[in-house]
Amino acid sequence: METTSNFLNIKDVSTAFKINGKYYDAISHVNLEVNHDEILAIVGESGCGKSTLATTIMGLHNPAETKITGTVDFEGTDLLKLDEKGYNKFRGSKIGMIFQDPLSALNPLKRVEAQISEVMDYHTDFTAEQKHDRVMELLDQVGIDNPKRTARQFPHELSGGMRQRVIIAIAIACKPDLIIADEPTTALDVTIQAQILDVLRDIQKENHAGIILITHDLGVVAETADRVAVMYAGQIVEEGSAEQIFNSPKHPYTRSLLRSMPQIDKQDDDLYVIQGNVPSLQKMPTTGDRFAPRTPWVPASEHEADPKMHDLGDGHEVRCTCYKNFEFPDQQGGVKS
Amino acid sequence: MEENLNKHSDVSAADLDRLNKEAQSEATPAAAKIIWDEFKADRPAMIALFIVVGFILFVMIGSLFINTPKMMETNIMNYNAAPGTSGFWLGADSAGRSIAQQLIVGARNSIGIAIGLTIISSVFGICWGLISGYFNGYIDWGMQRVYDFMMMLPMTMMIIVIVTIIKNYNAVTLTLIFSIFYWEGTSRLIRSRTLSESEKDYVAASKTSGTGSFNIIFREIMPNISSLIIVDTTLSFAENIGVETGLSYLGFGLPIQTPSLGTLIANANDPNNITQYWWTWLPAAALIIILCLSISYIGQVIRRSADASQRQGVSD
Amino acid sequence: MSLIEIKNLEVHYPIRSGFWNRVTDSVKAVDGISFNIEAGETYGLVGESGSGKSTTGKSVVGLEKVTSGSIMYQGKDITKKKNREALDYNHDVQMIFQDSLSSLNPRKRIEDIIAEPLRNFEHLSKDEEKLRVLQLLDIVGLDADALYKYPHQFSGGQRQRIGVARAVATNPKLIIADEPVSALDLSVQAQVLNFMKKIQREFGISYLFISHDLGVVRHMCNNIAIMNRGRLVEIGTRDDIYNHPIHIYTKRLLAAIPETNVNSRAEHRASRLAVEEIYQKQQDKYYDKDGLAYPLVPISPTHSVALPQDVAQEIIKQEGEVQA
Amino acid sequence: MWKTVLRRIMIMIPEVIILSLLVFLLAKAMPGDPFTGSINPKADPAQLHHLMEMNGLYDPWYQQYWNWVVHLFHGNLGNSYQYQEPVARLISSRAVNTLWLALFTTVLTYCFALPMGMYAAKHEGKLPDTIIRFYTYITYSIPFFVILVIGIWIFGYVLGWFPTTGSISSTANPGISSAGSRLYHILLPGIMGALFGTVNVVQYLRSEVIDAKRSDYVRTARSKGVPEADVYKHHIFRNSLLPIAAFAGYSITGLLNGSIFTETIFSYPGMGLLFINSINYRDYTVITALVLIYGILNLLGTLLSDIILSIVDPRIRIE
Repeated sequence: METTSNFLNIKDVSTAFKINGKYYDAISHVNLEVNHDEILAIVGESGCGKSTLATTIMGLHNPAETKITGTVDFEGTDLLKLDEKGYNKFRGSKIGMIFQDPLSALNPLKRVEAQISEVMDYHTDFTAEQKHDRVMELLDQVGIDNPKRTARQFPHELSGGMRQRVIIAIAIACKPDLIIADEPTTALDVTIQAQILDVLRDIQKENHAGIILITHDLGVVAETADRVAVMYAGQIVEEGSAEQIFNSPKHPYTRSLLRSMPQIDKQDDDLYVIQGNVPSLQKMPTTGDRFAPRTPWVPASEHEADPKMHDLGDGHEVRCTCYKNFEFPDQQGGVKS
Repeated sequence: MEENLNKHSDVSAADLDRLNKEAQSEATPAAAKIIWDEFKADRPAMIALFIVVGFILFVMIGSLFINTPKMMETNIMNYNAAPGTSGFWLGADSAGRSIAQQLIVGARNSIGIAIGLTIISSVFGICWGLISGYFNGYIDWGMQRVYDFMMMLPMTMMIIVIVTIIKNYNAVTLTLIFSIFYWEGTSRLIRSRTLSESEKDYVAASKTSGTGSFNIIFREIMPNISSLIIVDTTLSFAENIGVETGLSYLGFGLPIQTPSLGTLIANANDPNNITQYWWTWLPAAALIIILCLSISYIGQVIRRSADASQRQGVSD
Repeated sequence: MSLIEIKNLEVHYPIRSGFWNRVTDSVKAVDGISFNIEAGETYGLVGESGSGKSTTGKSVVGLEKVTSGSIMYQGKDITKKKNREALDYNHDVQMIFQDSLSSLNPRKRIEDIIAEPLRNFEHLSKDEEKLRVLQLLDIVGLDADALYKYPHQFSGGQRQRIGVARAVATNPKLIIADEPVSALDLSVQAQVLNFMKKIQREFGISYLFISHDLGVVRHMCNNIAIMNRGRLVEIGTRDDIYNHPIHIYTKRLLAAIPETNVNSRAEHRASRLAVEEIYQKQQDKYYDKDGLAYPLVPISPTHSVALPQDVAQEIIKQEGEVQA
Repeated sequence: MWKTVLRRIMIMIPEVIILSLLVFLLAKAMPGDPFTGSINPKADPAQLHHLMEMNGLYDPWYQQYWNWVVHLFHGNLGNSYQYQEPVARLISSRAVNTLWLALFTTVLTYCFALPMGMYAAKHEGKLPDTIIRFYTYITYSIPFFVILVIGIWIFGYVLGWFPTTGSISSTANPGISSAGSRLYHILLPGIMGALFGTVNVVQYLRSEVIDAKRSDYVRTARSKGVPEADVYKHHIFRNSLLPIAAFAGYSITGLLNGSIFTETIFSYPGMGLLFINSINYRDYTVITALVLIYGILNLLGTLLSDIILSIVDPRIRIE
């Protein structure tokens, strides 16, 4: 990983949505780096802001209803300062995006070939013939058996897995440096999910691209990601390599999440339940540790007033000091490690 | 079985009252209150509501004091009397009959028929749509064929032909004749919503809870499309005023001796009336416009508040 | 005698075409499956989308018109509506749905939602009924103030618990749980699963647990059936299925579950690709000429697999050799 | 696709049969008999009786119906006693006028509606959208015939910009000036009809475009780097306009219904006015023929819409 250079630097990015005339932060002060040749997974539960981060990088928010601050430095350009026209030079060519629902993400009235070659219409000066060849090449690359036939079909004629492959083909058509995959396998069966993740990994190797993989599925993260950022309530609470996050998780939220998964060796025990609920956007606390209300047995003195990320070495970072003495309560309500 | 439940729950009969009170203090307002709040917040909507309700009351009560046969007597002396002359503050028509009085009685007749038509056709259309949408299969197939056939019939022509055939008809039979042809729009709307509601799991849950089809249709599904029903009924009320007045205008609505807003506007068919004696028809036209705009506006406000309460639902 | 016995169940959806709207073909959503659910157990039904697992669940609870076959409960075939009514079948067999928002009527208060089965099957006084609803809310960990609220005022996990409360209201013997947690976040999923287990312990309820998530199924179920294109490919105990899978489809499903063990991801991937290769190559061995699974044959008292007897034995032998 | 169309046509057949039966029975129920007024009123009752018998009017009703249908298939719709000419010829001369008016109205409707609907949706919530929505609210609420009466009063009588009766000026010479005169006569009713008819198209198109704007495939297009103008052109408008094409067929019903009012108010000699006149003169061979024709036209309209829809939408086209 030392040889790679990072090309995407997200610094202090906050995105606020307008609700009844007031702005509320959906993500606040996010710092992230993405390198060539790596898969960075952003993991968190629904409402934690992980998808908002993706759409912020892509500039897909309606400017009338959102307020974005910070910088997104992509290969020397601050994307957030670009106008619509400038942004379009990056979208589709240098940054590709893969969406969650493969059916609705494709135009139902256009053939597959037209939808893939549309990217090239705006970012290359290929002739019609070159575009056609590239479409065939792409469909083959994403593992479609009969590219000729598929290219002529409409989205509704394809299965869910096939559609997602087409979306990936669109995203990688111009060999982007960065691919943002927003829950790419959530709508798919496990066997298809495995295949799609394989395709993603192969593409990343082939194109030396960096991938931001957004998901709620810890299994997918563990199998695919090089580095992991855990998000809770709009903030990154822990960041590190996959090994660091899964083998020695530090933040109480990361540890709670891993603990609430069904375990093979404890199948007759109750599962661990995180108390309380994720605060809604309007009720988000502005100071203090946002996860603190859900670990009420931890004394307030353990938390920071304004939790910062702490470097634990080797790129492993964790928010707030409360991780140091964190222990889970046992069945009787006492505390054990 | 009860002991079984009691054993596993900390709630006992003693707690019932206290918990019930706690729950009541947390209760949420009903949909009717949300709609009323919307009206209170919207001044034009209040004005529209006031116009419609006030006007209906006015013509209903006012017409009681008017002797219709006497009013409809021809009096050549007052031929097209101008407004303000001979005690006709809205003038008189070519037969010397008071326009103001005809307006009141005519409006009552037109509104009465529109209300009757709205009630009959909406109730029929709603039931048809609910039943057709809920029972897919042969029942729906058969009902759809009937619907298709009704849609093919040229409505206005059919009504005119039937009115011509039936020798003696009055406001009630006329309303029934109209009703035969004006339930389709409602039924189509209700059916498509019922179809999508029937797909939802709460209907399946009701089935497995042992609730019968009749109750599922009218007590589970219908409340969920109630805002659609209210909006559609309001808007079809405005439309139905146009149905009766339109046919009366052509001369195939209410009998000649029964004034209607439509027959008054028909005075405009005479090239002399339309320009010189504008008071014979223009007030009736203006009345219809104001009435329809107001009712339609009320419908829009209800739709907006229904949307708002639904939006509230998903924002959680 | 088992609590419920499903025998040769078939659910076909007719495809109508032509002018007369005649049945010209049919989709075989469920194509002849048999299994039994014992009292007090959680029976897992696993399959991918379109495998017919939900249709099976709906047939068992009486929501689906069954084409042929039988579902025996208390000695009666409840695929017939008459028998369901005579038994008050849904008093004993209830359902939990996947989408908690859509399964609760948005226009009804929680009290009326939970009381619906009570009103239809048990005729209680107003106070008795209210007390029962409060107790049920208590059992699924909700406060009394939920009584007069509407479904949209709750979070997904809370709504799913309300669904559980409604399902257990009549103290049923069997609950069909159709993907009860697949729409929920991890931490909320744990909560709902815990409540389901707790209720089972206390009331002795059986579950037919339908899911595509093999991790959750392993946590919840004693016996498991794997479904593929309307047919069962393998049934057995949790140990049979997870530790000694025979059918290639089962193996493929198991191999595809992502593992949280980061250290062995390379090996896991390699073994998955190996299974995938066998799956692609040996289609004709594991499936009949129409691409469908064979009938189940028992290979141990608890374990059956959808293969011809000789093929099954051969595979077991091969596995033994590899392990030795 | 042809299978679908064929199937639709097959379903139409029983509908047409029931319609013809219904029309026939209505005609039978109408007061008077077909010879009242067509022959000398002082004619001998015995002679009338003989005439009725000759024409099979004492046959059982199904026999009469069968004869009527056979005549229909030979294009024989009977004679109009009021105009003393074959109904088929009478109607076809009037149908031309109705057709021109309907065509003109339809073209104008789409000319008004498409830009309005797309513009309102694109600038959703802004001032032009509010104005367009206010306009649709007005035209939606007020009954059509009231708008027509007000229109003819202001533009026909008070301002005198347009003719108030007829389809062509009596002084117009054949050729260019006759065509001009025809256009001049349909201008006001056409514009009024179009202003009224746009409502449905505008509302439908507006909500389609707004839905499309928020759809996932449009987000995909944006993430491809497609410029906003092209996103609208290639994705949003294209996808929203296709279902609109199917509206053309359905709008036939509305146009035909409206033609009765338009033609009466503007004294425009088309099928609608002919119908009202025939009703007033109890000219029932004409009436039955017109009801039948309008019914079949309605049916063809729905068929047309279905066909258009199945052509433009691949989800229906490929079964």
